[in-house]
Amino acid sequence: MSEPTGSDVQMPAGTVDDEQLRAVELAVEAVLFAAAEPVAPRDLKAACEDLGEIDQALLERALGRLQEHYSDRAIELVRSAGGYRFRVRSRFSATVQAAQPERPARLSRALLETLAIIAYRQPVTRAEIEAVRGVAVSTGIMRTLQEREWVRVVGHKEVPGRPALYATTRSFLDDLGLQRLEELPPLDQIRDLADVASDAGLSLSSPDAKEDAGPGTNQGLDFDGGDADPEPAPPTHSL
Amino acid sequence: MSEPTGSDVQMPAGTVDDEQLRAVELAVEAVLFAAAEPVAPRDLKAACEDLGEIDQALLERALGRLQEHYSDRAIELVRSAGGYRFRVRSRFSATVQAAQPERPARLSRALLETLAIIAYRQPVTRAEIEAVRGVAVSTGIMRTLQEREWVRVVGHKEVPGRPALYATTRSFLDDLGLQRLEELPPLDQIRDLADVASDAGLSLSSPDAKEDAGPGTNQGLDFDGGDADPEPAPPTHSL
Amino acid sequence: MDPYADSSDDLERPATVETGAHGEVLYRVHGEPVAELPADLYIPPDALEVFLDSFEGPLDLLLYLIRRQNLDILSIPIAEITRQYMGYIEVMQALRLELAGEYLVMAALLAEIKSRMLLPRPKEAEADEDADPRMALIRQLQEYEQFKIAAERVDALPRMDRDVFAAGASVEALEGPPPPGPTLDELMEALAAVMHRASLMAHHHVSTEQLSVRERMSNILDSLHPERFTDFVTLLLVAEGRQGVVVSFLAVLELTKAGLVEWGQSEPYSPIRLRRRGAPVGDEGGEPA
Repeated sequence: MSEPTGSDVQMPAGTVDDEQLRAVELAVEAVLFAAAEPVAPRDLKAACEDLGEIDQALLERALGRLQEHYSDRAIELVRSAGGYRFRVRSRFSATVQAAQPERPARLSRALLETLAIIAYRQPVTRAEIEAVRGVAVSTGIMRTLQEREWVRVVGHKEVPGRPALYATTRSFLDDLGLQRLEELPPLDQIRDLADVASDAGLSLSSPDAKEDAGPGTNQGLDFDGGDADPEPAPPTHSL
Repeated sequence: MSEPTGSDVQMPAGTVDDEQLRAVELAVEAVLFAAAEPVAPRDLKAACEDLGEIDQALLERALGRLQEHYSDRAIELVRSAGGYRFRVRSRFSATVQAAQPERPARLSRALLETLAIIAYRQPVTRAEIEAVRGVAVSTGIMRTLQEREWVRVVGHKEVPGRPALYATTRSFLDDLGLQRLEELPPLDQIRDLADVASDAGLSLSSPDAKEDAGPGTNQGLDFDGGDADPEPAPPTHSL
Repeated sequence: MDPYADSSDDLERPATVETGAHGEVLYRVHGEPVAELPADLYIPPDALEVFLDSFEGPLDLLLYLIRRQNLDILSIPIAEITRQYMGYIEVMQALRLELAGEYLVMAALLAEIKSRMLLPRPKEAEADEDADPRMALIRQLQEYEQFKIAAERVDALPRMDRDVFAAGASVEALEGPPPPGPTLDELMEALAAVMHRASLMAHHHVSTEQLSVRERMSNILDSLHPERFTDFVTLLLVAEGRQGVVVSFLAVLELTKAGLVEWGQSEPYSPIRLRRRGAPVGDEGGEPA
């Protein structure tokens, strides 16, 4: 019945035997459904050890077949930072919510702002977060973020007191269905300060200064000389 | 394995419109995959409310089709006392295990906290656990606790959505070497443990845990019906 | 969505504000309710109410003041904004609301900027950005707003367990070495950690007595049937002695209080019976498989 044959892919005869492919597909399926978290490709391969030599290509074909098989179902195979997982298609979210209406609590604005600063500025110290927000960051918020495994300490800044440096985790990305930090919505641009001055009619600098607010000034004031843009993942982003 | 039938049953033409059947099948599929425990038929029906009148026969046909669809896959639709659920077929147990080769030597803290709260607060809903912990409890954890047979569903709270009520099991006590729940240390003793730890500058939870150790600070985990966090507490806390 | 509609974890809740029966906020000064707020302060009462729970700090309040007038951050009329900001602070203080120190620091900063702007600037300083005392503040405001917006966007992303749901299946007991069990120590430590986090210990005493009630609650709930009534008396096991009966009785009361059981009596003086509220968990009830 439902089984996709994989016949759409032209394989040189005998390269991969179809039975093996099918076995890998089912093994991967079992592992993905059993896992509570996304599964990394290497763990998927490990699960198929008994099925013979599994190379990347074979694994990908098996994943492709799974994706195909579930293409008209209520769930889908997706990839995020931590690897692959099955998830309920978003058009069924309301149905699922109706069946379990205990809504997760809303996140407070204080927590979200703190999280955003960590996500876009990482690695960052608590003092730096406070400098941006203009208020103290409560211990409870930092703890909740870590408890939730969205944020962790990746090191300590080599300044007096060696404050902890915070960064977001892989589960943070997984929970948002993202593969990489760059997939976060971009930060709004901040207009150049020269711009500020001339707009304010203060003529602190020459009138044409505002033109160079251009391409170079992407997102982000540059705080400690680090990149303010979302892109660079912290080096230690392992799991 | 257990029942569903249905799909092989000949239906008088036009009795059930095929599109509706298909919609019910997918809605049920979504709900079952998202649930942490078996889902009772009436809850499945409730989840399909938007799809028109769903009678028992229609539900069973949808379940039958699901069972059929998964008949050659790595998972199966099974029925137990609590209702329906998807389960990884037992012949894939070894595979599933191979994917998590380093089985953690210790239980995660999130799991232990959840288990401890269930032990002391039972019968308790997931929302209530979350209110105490201050963070979400993942479906994976609830599923794991039930798979290990430390926790089970003893009923449903009669509030909208009928959330499951969790309690600990006999084997939980067995694994701890206890006869009765009341052999667990009383809470005030645990409080002392927390106090001692914080006095000693140790942290039981996170690196900066000691900052708000202060007893007497409000907002506490309230066993008597208050909020444990900034968000509104579930409607009917008891005891 | 109203960005100010959410509550803050950080702001102190002022002791002098209460929520009335209809959800309105009542202000009190020296114990007297304040019916009207001082007139010429540019503070609509609803704005004050917003202030009470929703600003994330002085930057947030300033942004609010600026945005409320459709002003660009880049061209803040510092004197006017300062006046308004001070107005809020004064009212807060008049109402003896506890203000986070940051608000006062900002007030001082604004006052300083204002006074510096009144002074003639030395000509050579004009080339220097720092010459405009507003610059640092504007920069800070822009940066804060940038992250404030980013926070809203991050919150709007579909999130696991809120908007999207993982699809999983259960697994029966796995072969191989048994998984670790919980140890009593681990369990206690975990609980202590939660309690710690929640600062729950305030006035809480749950004795083993109550724990036995909890356990009994689970057991009774499990033994009750949603459709058939069970004779109440059969739940009280005389064999357990007086204490056992008391525990069962308390458990039933707790279950009743929690709305988990319902009572029935076919006629006066007939046996009191009870059943689990709601329909069966499974169709045939009974033990989980």
